[in-house]
Amino acid sequence: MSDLETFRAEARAWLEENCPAEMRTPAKGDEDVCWGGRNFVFQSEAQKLWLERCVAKGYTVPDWPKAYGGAGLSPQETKVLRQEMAKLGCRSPLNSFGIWMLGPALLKFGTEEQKVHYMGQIARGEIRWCQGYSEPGSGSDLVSMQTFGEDKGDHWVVNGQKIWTSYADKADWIFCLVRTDKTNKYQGISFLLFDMETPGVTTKPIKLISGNSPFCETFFDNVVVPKHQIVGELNRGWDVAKYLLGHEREMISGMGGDGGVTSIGAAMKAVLTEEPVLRAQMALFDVENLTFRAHGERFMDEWKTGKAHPAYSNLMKYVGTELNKKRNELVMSIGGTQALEWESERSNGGSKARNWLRTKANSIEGGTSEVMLNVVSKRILEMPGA
Amino acid sequence: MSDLETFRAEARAWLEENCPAEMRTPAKGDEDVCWGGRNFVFQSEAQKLWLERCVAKGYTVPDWPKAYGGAGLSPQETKVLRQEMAKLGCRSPLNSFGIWMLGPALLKFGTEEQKVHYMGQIARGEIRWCQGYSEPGSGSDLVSMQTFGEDKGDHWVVNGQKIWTSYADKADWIFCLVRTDKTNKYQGISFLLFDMETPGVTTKPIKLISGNSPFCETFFDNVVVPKHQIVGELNRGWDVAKYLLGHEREMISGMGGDGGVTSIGAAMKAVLTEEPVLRAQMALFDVENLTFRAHGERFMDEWKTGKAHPAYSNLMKYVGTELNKKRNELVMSIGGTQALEWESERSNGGSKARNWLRTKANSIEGGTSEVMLNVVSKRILEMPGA
Amino acid sequence: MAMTLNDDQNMLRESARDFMASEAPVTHFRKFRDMGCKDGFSHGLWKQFAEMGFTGILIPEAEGGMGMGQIEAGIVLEEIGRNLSPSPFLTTSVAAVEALKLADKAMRDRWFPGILAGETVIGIAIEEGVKHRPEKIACVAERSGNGFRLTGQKQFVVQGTSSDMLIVAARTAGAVGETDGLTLFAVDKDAAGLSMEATRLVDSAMAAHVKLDGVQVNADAVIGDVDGGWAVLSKMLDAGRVGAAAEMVGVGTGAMDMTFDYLKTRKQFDRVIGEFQALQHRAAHLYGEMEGARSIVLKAQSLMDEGHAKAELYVAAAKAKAGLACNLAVREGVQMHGGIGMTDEYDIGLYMKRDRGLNEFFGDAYYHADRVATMNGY
Amino acid sequence: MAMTLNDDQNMLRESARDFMASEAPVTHFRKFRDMGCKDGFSHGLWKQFAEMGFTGILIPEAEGGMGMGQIEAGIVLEEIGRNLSPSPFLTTSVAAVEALKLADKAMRDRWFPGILAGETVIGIAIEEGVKHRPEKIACVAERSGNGFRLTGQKQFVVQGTSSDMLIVAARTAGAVGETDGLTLFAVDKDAAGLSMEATRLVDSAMAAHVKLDGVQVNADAVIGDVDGGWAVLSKMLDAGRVGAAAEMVGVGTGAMDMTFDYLKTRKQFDRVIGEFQALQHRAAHLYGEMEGARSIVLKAQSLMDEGHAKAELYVAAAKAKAGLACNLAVREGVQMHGGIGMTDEYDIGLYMKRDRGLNEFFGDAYYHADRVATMNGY
Repeated sequence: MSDLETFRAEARAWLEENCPAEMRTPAKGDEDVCWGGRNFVFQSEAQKLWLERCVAKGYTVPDWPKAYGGAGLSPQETKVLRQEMAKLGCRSPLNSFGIWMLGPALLKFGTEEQKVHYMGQIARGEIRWCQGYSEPGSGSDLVSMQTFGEDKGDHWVVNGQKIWTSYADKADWIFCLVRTDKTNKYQGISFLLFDMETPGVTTKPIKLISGNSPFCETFFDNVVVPKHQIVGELNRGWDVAKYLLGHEREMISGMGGDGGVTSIGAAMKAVLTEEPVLRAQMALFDVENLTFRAHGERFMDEWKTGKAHPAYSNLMKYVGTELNKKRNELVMSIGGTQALEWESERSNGGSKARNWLRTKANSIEGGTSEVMLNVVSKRILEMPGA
Repeated sequence: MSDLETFRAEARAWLEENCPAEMRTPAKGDEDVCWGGRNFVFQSEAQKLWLERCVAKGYTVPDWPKAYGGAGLSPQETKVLRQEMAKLGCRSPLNSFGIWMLGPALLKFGTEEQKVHYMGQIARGEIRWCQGYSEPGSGSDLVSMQTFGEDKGDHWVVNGQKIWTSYADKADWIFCLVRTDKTNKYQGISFLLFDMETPGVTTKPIKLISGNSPFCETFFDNVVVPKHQIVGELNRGWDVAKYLLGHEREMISGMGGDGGVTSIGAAMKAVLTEEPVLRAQMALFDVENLTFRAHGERFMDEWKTGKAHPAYSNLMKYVGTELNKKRNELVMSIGGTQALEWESERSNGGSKARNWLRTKANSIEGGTSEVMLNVVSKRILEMPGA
Repeated sequence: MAMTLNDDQNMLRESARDFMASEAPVTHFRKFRDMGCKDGFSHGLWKQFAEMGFTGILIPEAEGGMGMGQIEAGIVLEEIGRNLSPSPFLTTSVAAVEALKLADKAMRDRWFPGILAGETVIGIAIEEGVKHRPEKIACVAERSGNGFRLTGQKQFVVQGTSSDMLIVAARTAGAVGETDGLTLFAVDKDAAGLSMEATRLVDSAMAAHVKLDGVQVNADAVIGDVDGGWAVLSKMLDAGRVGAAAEMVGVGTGAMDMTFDYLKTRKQFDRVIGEFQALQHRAAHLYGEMEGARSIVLKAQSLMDEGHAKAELYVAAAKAKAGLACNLAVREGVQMHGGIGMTDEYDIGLYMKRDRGLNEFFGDAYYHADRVATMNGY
Repeated sequence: MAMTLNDDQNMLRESARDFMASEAPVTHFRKFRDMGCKDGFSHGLWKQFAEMGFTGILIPEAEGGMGMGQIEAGIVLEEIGRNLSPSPFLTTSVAAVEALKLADKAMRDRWFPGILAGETVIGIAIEEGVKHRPEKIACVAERSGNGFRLTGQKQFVVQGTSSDMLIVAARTAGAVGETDGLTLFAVDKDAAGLSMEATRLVDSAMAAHVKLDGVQVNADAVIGDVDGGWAVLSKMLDAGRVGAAAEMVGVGTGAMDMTFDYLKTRKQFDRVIGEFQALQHRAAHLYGEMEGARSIVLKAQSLMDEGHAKAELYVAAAKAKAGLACNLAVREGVQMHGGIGMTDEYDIGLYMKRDRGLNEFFGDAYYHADRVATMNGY
């Protein structure tokens, strides 16, 4: 047996012994997701137990080094662990922007002390993070941000406003882009970390067209941030942010579909048989969907071997998010009048309609389709002009 | 009976008496079209007779004033005449860029002498005209043209090159944009008329992807043009050209379809029944085609009553030409392998394929789709920017 | 007919535009939405509609209405669409009135006065599945006593629970899939055996799921002829379709205008975003689509008003085109607004929701494109 | 399998790229077109293909070929597409070879040597109508003597009159529309009763209309099993389809690269037109479409090479997607080139013509999208 197969057997055995039965059922909705953090209320004893056991084993962040709370697994081992978890239907023990975004940035840009401290907290699910990038006046044009940190010797005093801060009202800490030099547009931004309980921080949820409020406006009124709470160099926060945006883009482009190649048409055969023109749209969509899956596979293989253009993830983000919007338009069309329902139990609280509306943000958040096309055109195709 | 109905009866009677039977059958191809001019060879006695009778009656240009060779009909009468000609299947007695383009420009910008002379020649089919606008370096950007007419007192000496001159190799005279002032981009162009037999004028046909050569490159080498052969004021030729381009655009936008609302689908039912996705494309095309017909009708009604925006013809040109390209893509798809044939009698000399390729020029000639969208955006929607 | 509005029609447009903008703008819609109104519209506004003469716009003058046609109804609907004004106008004053115009005098006398007064609301109970397929009606009406006994279910009855009467299509003969054998009935909301469950839709309109559990109606409840309901149904549906298309012209134009205004003010990268050529071209293309939709809708309305044989074809094309164009307008609208377009606070998202409801109403663009193909002979 | 080319495949690409660019670039195509060549390709070039080993790329090593798979054949086809190199490669070395690999040894020994030597050309005689519909084959093969008598007609037999042998699909049993009962035959070009009429296509390829007027063939002319020809046919068609898709990736990429170069040099309004954002966005979108097409084609090829159960689904999707993307590339190419794009002198129009032929070959994008739907269960 190869080392990897040995690992597979061990992982399988560990999961079977340690993952509570209740945690092997599909999550019913957002409320079943474990986000951790100071104020998180576990939905069940099983949810708590599952998190604790994974934390002890390093399995909340299996590919992070052991020193920072991970299990130190190789990429191959991590993939095997995920496969075994999927086979058993294990829920994710912990969801977190700390895991997905801040962690990778700290690993690349953080000091050893920061890694041990913050990544450890993330791995243990102790601190829930949010991200402070966009501002009302700077959406696509991120570097035009105005939130300013005034240098006061051993600390900054931050004033300004962020928008589109995911779950800011539930987060414990924020990683935040703050202007620390007004004279330099790009190299005048720093990447700061601070506690959302710091005096002067307030949040206000934004209600979306889907009826949900996953985002907030976040206000900073003379917020004191000690100088050691910076990641990377002073005024070079844009490097950290760009690195993170790449990660975010990959995450979002992964949404361009159902995570697989299964057609939604088969389940809707009864409707489609009677609607030949709609069926044709679905058929053409399936061609695009199969294409995007193959494209994603090829991109990942090229990315891993260093053959992909650095800006290629922008293309995938564009294609994937536009496809996902199209998919949801079709889901609504095929769902017909039932998909219009907004609150009924029959419609699972309007889940089709709300998901459809939610997908409209895909091509805006993490860089609009327009910005993606600009980047592809300039950086990959090398089209002339500013 | 109203005056118009009286006119209808008279016109009908005249047509029945004067239009030869042979001229009431559909034209089989380009060779059946009467273009007139010095070198035109009539295909038949009937073709010649039909032209002569129409010339005598003023019916080659029924809505032009009698003084300039027309019949002086009102717009309503002209419409009625066209309807009656269509009912009897009468061919057009005379096709000519003189009728469609130069005539209207002369009517608006010409001197009385020019009107009598040139419009009369056009009406009688004596002179065949071509248009010299585009140059190799100035396609969409017409005003960047370089062809220059040097002032020599009572004449200009013209040097330069035109491209896309329709049937220049068959035309007797040209109406031509020539730079007469190098210091003023827009107000330094004049609208000149001259004989293609003038020493120094040479033409070279351009072979198109359709295999046909309706256009030429036209070269001017010290061509002498007397000063009285200018239309409009010196250096204000751009006004004349713009006026003409509007006419051309309307003509071309009229091509966006079959001149009617008949679906091409019915004749192709056998194929479409077996090809559900292709049938769906055809169905969606028919929706667009019916829409464009209604749109054109509304535009004409608003144009006539002065309610249409002056730049609206640019929108119609864009929509109509894009639609016509789509139509021909569908014709090719439905025609399948037979439509691919290029020379065979079975395929009427590859007429489907050649027509399809020809339509690709629709969205380029007379202003590209891109330029049309620029104009709509700037002038109708009043979007900001240069 | 000329494809331009005449003076009377332009006057009507002015007055409808002023009325909706002042009495039922988007803030009015928000108010009723946010209070969770069980009707989804204001009865007070419906009364005001009546005062303006709108509720009886299609009712013959001899019966107290304005005796106008689809063009005029469409003028009102476009302003409704532009302002997202919530009302029973489309179902009651357009679809139901067109059906009732084919009913006998007693029936008309029973319902027209309430409609004219803005007191009556009528629901259209046609749909039985999630997609529009009127020939597939399975709801049964058996002969029983002096009349009929109706058994079956209906869905997507807009404003159903607010209605005083439902127009119910049921099968008195023939098999599912046949157009012969259908009959339309006027069923009182209080009829025994009739039950409704209201459900809120994505655009905050209320729709009812209806159960007909042996509902007894008299013979005089029949609208039109027994077994010959398809003729009435077709007329009613086409009026509803071209009306929905007109409302979508309003929704799409409203969304488009709002978006163009935004393009002219929002700055990014130190430029007003309307300066970016890629957005300019998309804007110009969208404008062309909406203008096309406006044209085909006007054409379909005028052919219906003329009673032209091709009206059905053009109505199908108009519903399809208006649906496609309006859908493009709201999608481009949300995308071009960027992040704020996703917020409930901005109006553009409300247009997207309304578009979805209207697109589905009486057959979506794909359904009608299919009908165009069939009517065109393939 | 990883979705990247391995070192051997990259080497093959290099050599195919160099070979086509130097031996069969667009000027080569023009030369044979302009001379009105009755074959539509150069026999000399076909010999050179053989010297490179290309003609036997799919023939097993044991039988003298390179024993490679669809990925490798596709690498050659992409370069053929990029250079519009005219050759019988797709029909003979890809489609026909895949069919012959399922034939008995005698048949393989009869034809493989000539293919390997670049001396033999094989035509595929499947189509009977203007659209691809292989299950509708009506051409009849009756038992007769020691073999069969073939009667019927075939269309769109590419390089038919230049072929030494035609692979003819005919019905030995079953009714039109059934997949059972078909049989594939190797019919010699000189067979009595076989007549062909050559016709030039829009892309200057030659295709034949074939008449089979009681053509007698022996029992050993059968490729695969009698009545079981669908299996051979499917394999042959899928190889031809994924091959055409690979060639379209080449055609589309060639057209796209040429267009992007043009955008970077052509000036209008005092600016290089590639600076205009509207064109930039369309260029970036096109690039994404072509990259997607490249990916699905590679996926389909590797599934075919693995003998994966889903290969048929992916081949259909790949033919459809490559067709849509390549078609977009040539349409955008001609439009962005403006007037000169319409001239015979510039190459972009040649790409548009070639795209049209390849799109139609063995089923267009709409046909294959329909098959994707069917295979996906609706």
